[in-house]
Amino acid sequence: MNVNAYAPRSLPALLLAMLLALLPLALLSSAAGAQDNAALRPLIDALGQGSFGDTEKQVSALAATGDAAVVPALEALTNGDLYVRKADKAVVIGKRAGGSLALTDPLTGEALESTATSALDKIRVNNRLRRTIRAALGGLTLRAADATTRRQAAEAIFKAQDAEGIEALDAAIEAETNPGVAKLMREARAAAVLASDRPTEDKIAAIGTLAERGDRDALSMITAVQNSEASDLHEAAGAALARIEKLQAAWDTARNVWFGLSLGSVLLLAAIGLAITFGVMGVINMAHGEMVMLGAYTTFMVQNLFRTHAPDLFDYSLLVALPAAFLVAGLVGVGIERGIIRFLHNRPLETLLATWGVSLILQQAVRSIFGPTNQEVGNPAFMSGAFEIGQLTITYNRLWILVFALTVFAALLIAMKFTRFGLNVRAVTQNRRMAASMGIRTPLVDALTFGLGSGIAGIAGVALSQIDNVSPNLGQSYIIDSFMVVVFGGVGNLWGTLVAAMSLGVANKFLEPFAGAVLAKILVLVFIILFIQKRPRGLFALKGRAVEA
Amino acid sequence: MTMFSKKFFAGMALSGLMATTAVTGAFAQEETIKVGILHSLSGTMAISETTLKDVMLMLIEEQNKKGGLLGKKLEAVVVDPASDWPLFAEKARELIQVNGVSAVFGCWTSVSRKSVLPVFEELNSLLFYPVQYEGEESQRNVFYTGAAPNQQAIPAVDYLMNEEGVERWVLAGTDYVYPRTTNKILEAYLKAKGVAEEDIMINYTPFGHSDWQTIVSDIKAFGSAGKKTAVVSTINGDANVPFYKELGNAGIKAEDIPVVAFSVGEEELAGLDTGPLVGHLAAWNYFQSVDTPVNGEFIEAWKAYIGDDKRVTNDPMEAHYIGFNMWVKAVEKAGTTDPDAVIDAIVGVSVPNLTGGYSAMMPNHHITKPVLIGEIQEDGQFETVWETSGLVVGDAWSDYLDGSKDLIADWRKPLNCGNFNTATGKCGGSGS
Amino acid sequence: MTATGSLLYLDGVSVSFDGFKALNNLSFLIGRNEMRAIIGPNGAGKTTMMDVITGKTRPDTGTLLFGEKLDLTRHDEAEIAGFGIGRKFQKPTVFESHTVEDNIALALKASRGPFATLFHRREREESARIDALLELVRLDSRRDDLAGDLSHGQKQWLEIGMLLAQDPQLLLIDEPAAGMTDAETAATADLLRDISKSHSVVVVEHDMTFVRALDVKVTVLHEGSVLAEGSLDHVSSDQKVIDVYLGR
Amino acid sequence: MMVRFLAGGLTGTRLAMLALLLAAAVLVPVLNLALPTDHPLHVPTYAVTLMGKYLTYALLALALDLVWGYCGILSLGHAAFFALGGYAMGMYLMRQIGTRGVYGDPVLPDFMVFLNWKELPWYWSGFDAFPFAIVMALAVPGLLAFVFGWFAFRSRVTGVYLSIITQAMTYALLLAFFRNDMGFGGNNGLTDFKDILGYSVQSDATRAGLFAASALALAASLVLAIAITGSKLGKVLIAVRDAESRTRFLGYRVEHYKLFVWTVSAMMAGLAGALYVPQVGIINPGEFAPANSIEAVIWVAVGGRGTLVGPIIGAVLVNFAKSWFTAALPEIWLFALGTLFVAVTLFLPKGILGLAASLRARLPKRKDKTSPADVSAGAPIAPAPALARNQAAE
Repeated sequence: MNVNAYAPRSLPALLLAMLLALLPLALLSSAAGAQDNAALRPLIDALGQGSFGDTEKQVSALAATGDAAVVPALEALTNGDLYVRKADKAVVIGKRAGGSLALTDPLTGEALESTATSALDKIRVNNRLRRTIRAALGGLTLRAADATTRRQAAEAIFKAQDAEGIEALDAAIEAETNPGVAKLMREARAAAVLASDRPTEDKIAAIGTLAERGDRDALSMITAVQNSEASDLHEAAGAALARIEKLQAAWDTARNVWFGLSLGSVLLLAAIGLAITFGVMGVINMAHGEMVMLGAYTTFMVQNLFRTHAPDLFDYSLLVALPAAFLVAGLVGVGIERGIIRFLHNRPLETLLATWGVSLILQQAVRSIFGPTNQEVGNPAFMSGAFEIGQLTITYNRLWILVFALTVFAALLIAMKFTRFGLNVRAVTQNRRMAASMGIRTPLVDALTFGLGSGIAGIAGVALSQIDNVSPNLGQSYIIDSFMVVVFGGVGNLWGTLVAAMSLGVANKFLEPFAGAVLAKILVLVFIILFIQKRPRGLFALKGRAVEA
Repeated sequence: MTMFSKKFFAGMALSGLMATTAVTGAFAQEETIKVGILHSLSGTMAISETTLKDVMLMLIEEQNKKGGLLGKKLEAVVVDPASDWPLFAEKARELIQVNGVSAVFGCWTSVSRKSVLPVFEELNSLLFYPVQYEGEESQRNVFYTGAAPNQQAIPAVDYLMNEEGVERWVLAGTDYVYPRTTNKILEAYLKAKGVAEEDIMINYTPFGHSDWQTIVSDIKAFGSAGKKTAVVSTINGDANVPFYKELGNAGIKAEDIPVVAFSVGEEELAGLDTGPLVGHLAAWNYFQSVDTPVNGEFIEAWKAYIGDDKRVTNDPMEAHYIGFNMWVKAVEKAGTTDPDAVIDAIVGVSVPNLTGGYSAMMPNHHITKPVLIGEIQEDGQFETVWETSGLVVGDAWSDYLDGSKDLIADWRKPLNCGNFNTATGKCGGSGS
Repeated sequence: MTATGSLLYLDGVSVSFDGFKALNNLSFLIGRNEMRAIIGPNGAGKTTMMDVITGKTRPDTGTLLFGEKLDLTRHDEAEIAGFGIGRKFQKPTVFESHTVEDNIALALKASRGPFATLFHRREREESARIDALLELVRLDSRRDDLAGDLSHGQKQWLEIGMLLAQDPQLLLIDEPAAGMTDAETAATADLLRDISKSHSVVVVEHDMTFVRALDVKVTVLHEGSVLAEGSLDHVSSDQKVIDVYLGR
Repeated sequence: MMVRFLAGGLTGTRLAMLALLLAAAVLVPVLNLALPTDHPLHVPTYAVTLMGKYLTYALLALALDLVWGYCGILSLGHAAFFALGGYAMGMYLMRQIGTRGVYGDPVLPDFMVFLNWKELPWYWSGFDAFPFAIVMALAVPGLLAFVFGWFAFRSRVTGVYLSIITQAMTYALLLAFFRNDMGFGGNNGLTDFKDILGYSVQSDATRAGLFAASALALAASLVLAIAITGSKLGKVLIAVRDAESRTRFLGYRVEHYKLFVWTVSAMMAGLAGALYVPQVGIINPGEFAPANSIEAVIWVAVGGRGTLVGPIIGAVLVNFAKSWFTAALPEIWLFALGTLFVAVTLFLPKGILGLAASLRARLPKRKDKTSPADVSAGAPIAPAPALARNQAAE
């Protein structure tokens, strides 16, 4: 890729090279028994002095000892938990506990007296330092007992792509028992071989190993070979590139499908409540977005209660937030129906006007109560982070939202199809007078149906609070998309809403890489307009005489 | 109501109704100096601007405690332009013509400023604009107390390049004029520094963009090309939360691909769990975490005023703090609130900023400021990791853009020009 | 069966909605100046048949000719109306916020283009024709009232008046007697018999007294096809008809 | 010709509105320009501009009433036509800036200089001529409406489906105009105008002139709307609104009628936009926001749908309320506005004019019969059954 590809490109890489060179020695010394803490202590204490550059040198020096005893100190440093005690300039690890810090000794791990924050100076880190530490930890932990640590170490070395590390890796591979980690180490070794001056056949083998890996890192490493002057490698590199690119194309498609489904699930969640209030009841419910917003704010309130009263149970806050949001939004919905909508039967267009007014009032109410700024809604642990399937990174929050959206959909479908209430709703919406004369209490059914739609919008708000702003404007950003989805799917058809949300999501995500985010959205809108020409009653239109009667 | 009834004429209900507004304004009999506050309290921008309205009310209240200005009390006139750009112009006109304010503190977005500019020019009043912006402007009636690109963007890039060894750049922004211009300047700057075309990726997204999956994945791909990569984000307000959430969840750590943002401050972070974002950066002229006595007082006063211990302070608030004090000082210097006199008096006025130094109003109506780079911390604050050694003078016209590198602004006599062309020696831009 | 001599000719017409066959190989013909009554139980396909003839619904298969030559399946409602087929709905449909007079005026045979109507000026003969029609449907006393204020029966009559105003060759009339008093029903039957002297008329009706009063050939529809055809006495003695319809 | 058309539709309310508009067109500029500022009858320039703006909104509302009130087409995208007209005028005004822009480029607007554009895009040519710009302000919205309507009405997209695709249209345009690559100034739009027809847009005389032009344009459009709705075509439109398929079975090509009134209405909205821009001094993509179209619908509903005069009153009143609330109750004005909308829906189902009509109906009748013309003018027609049907869930 560039001419420097063979030289260590940055300071961290250089340091890593140094460390790896020292590794055998370090292993030797640790085998001989832990170095005396007294020897390490000055090195640790020196971390507290000087600029970022000085700290960086100290980290290198610590790493150079190769003693695993320094690992806790380095980890604390990278997490911002390392402090200097003002009184004696000693470096300690501090964990926040109430107003003060619980201190431990960085080398021995024994607990020290806890101290007020004012008596301590935090040792500052920046990204560059964090990288140095990570590389250092990688070198120190390649033979660690814990497989996960070794895996991380191998990843760090892979990214560093350094020729000097080959011997250390060879030794580590020899000793490695976990096949997954061993594979990673071999890949790290292959990456290093490419950057070394080893013979051509070794490099061709390395290219093979990397092609096997087939991800973007491998792609960029092999591209660098392809662009280099080593013409004897070009053939192998070319073949490997072709292979990886083919693989990448397949993964790109998979990625777009996943992104699309994920976007679709958000659209589905946003729209599904509207599919009831608008689709089934025919209320042009402009306050729908505000119901979503109420759900999100309920989540915020519930989380606040958890934070103050039961911080340990924070991960369960969403479980409490779901019914709470359903109730809050649902009750507000029932209130709106009883207070306003019920006077507007047979005047559906005027519900637009009234609900628009309601939406203004709700927005301002939330703004007046909670303030106009974003509120923090936390992700519980199970919704944080990501995992990988092959080269597809799937974030947990998106996955859970997809699962959640489908669950809500299924539950709603069952409720409408197989329960007494669902039957009543369908009866009332199809023929109000007939239903009333058969003893169905239509006002109650109306109120409950609107409440159900609103409540579902509320629980959608719980989910959306995990990925978007929780602000008074939250609802406004979903209302148009929601109407598009319901109308595109065919008003009054729940399956239509599902298919519409998913297909619009996927279409958007397939267009985005080519057209960009803005144009993709415009194209999807134009598509909806054209599609409605073809099917003037949406995707899943009812056919037959009854429709236009 | 006598005046009112005199003004009311039958058949002209329209004008009659209008006159009520005019009259209510004229009724405040007490001799005060009026200060207009033109920040959106509803609509999309309320999220950022409401705080600025509150900080202005606090500053005015404090000034009144100190005895007001020129022996008179200050009176705040608050209106809500509702994030509606033409309404900004209407409300500005109302503040000046109907309420008779002496100066207006307001606007956030570039478009709102552009919308009111002609009004301030026509009615010859004063606007203090407190937000970082794209530059390429210097108007006689406007004082730019936020950062110009050279007070924010360029130092940030320098930092990443020199301190973090970044070689590959993603310039991601919302598609409007501030990101466009900033990215243009940065692109020219980076190229001048020898960065190759293929090492710069520019991406624009619509306002309020909430689905960042594709872009985050693209950034990840761009960053895996083997060179140290950073994202320079000019993503606007609302879109930031979902962007950072996606970034955090996708496992992009600051050590791998740092993101430096110019529109993300303490307020924006307040809506986020910053745990996964530690180490990402922002460039501003002020952080709440700056440890100076004057900042401590300011934060304390703010929390007391707003009655909420969790509220944060941010850069545009400091800009209003500076701007308001400059105006007060200039009025005292001129002995009148007359706009022309204040415009003449304010250049060269220097007031303490909150970071421990002094900021001065320059002849181009921009101010001097220090530039700070901060890393996001676990607690939603920034920790300064780098700062300029001295103050940086706000540059109205960028040195890195073709159209404006020859332009300077100087509102002192005899130049008295916002776009003086040093190449042609004429006032009036780069044209003939 | 050939189309020769017929005004309306249906052959093998089928329509289905989501698998339900509303019309199933329906064939019959109407001669010029013939009046025909069509009866059949609910769901027999009566209204769908009208929809097909007037272009609202396209048949899946089958031939549909008007005046021996014109293929109606290729045209839409407005064109078909222009050829001379008028339709009265089951539920009386008039322009409720227009006056009775305007209702007739809008239906009058005239150029139907937007620009023609924009610059339209009422001629004397039009006024005369409106007067005549209002008299015919006995609404001349209410000409300035809103159509929405008329009684159910009056709306039926107004709609028939609008049909006549179009001067069609064929009138399709869906349940004209519904909601009428006995006297009104009888008067309606008289009116229709009168009309049929110069027009072809297809009447769909449930009310057997009314059908008997019309005294014309009857076609019985069942499940989308013709079950029986002939005089009322003839069909009402048909065992099939008794089974599906009359007997119940 | 006109007189004949108007004869039926010129009711008292309408005559009063026309008279008021004509009087305002003359009086307001006079009271603004000729009287000294301290004169009790002096109308401040601030009020002139504000009223001028309201009148352009009123024109938009009138345009919307023509399609919604008389033809049952609920457009949730009418602001798009308004904005397009505004952009056409904005482009003219941009071209008039000449070398007075900050970069002093004689041809290119500032935003193009700053995006390094080297020459004017082709679609900007011609806009330096005022007549061309005015024609475009009518033709572009008209053409868009024609094309959009041609497809939508032919495909018989009705009711809420039509409403939502009009919303999709304006939303797509919003996103498109946000893009800086479009060459319309992106989010900032077009601003910093200097001259119109050689007169400074900031001078009092120009502002008064623009006010008069808005009042006259509104009056002329009202006359046109009265003529259209009073003609036989207008009756067909109401027929379409109330019973679309009945109209079709009478042989009317419903789609042609809809297309006609839809296009006329879009052009009216375009004209409103063109008058709006020089008075507010900026046009930007925010005008395409779906919320703006919804607000316009609300003006019509507040004033009284299907009455022509009602929407004018509604637009002025709601916007006056907004102007007043945002200054008097800046923190909580949305409560007031929201409550107003809810209250109007619940208590004034036929809008302000409907209220007036029902009050009048309670008074002893002057004549034996209300003339039909009075009916169409004073009392808005009962909620259109055809629409209700289309809207309801099927």
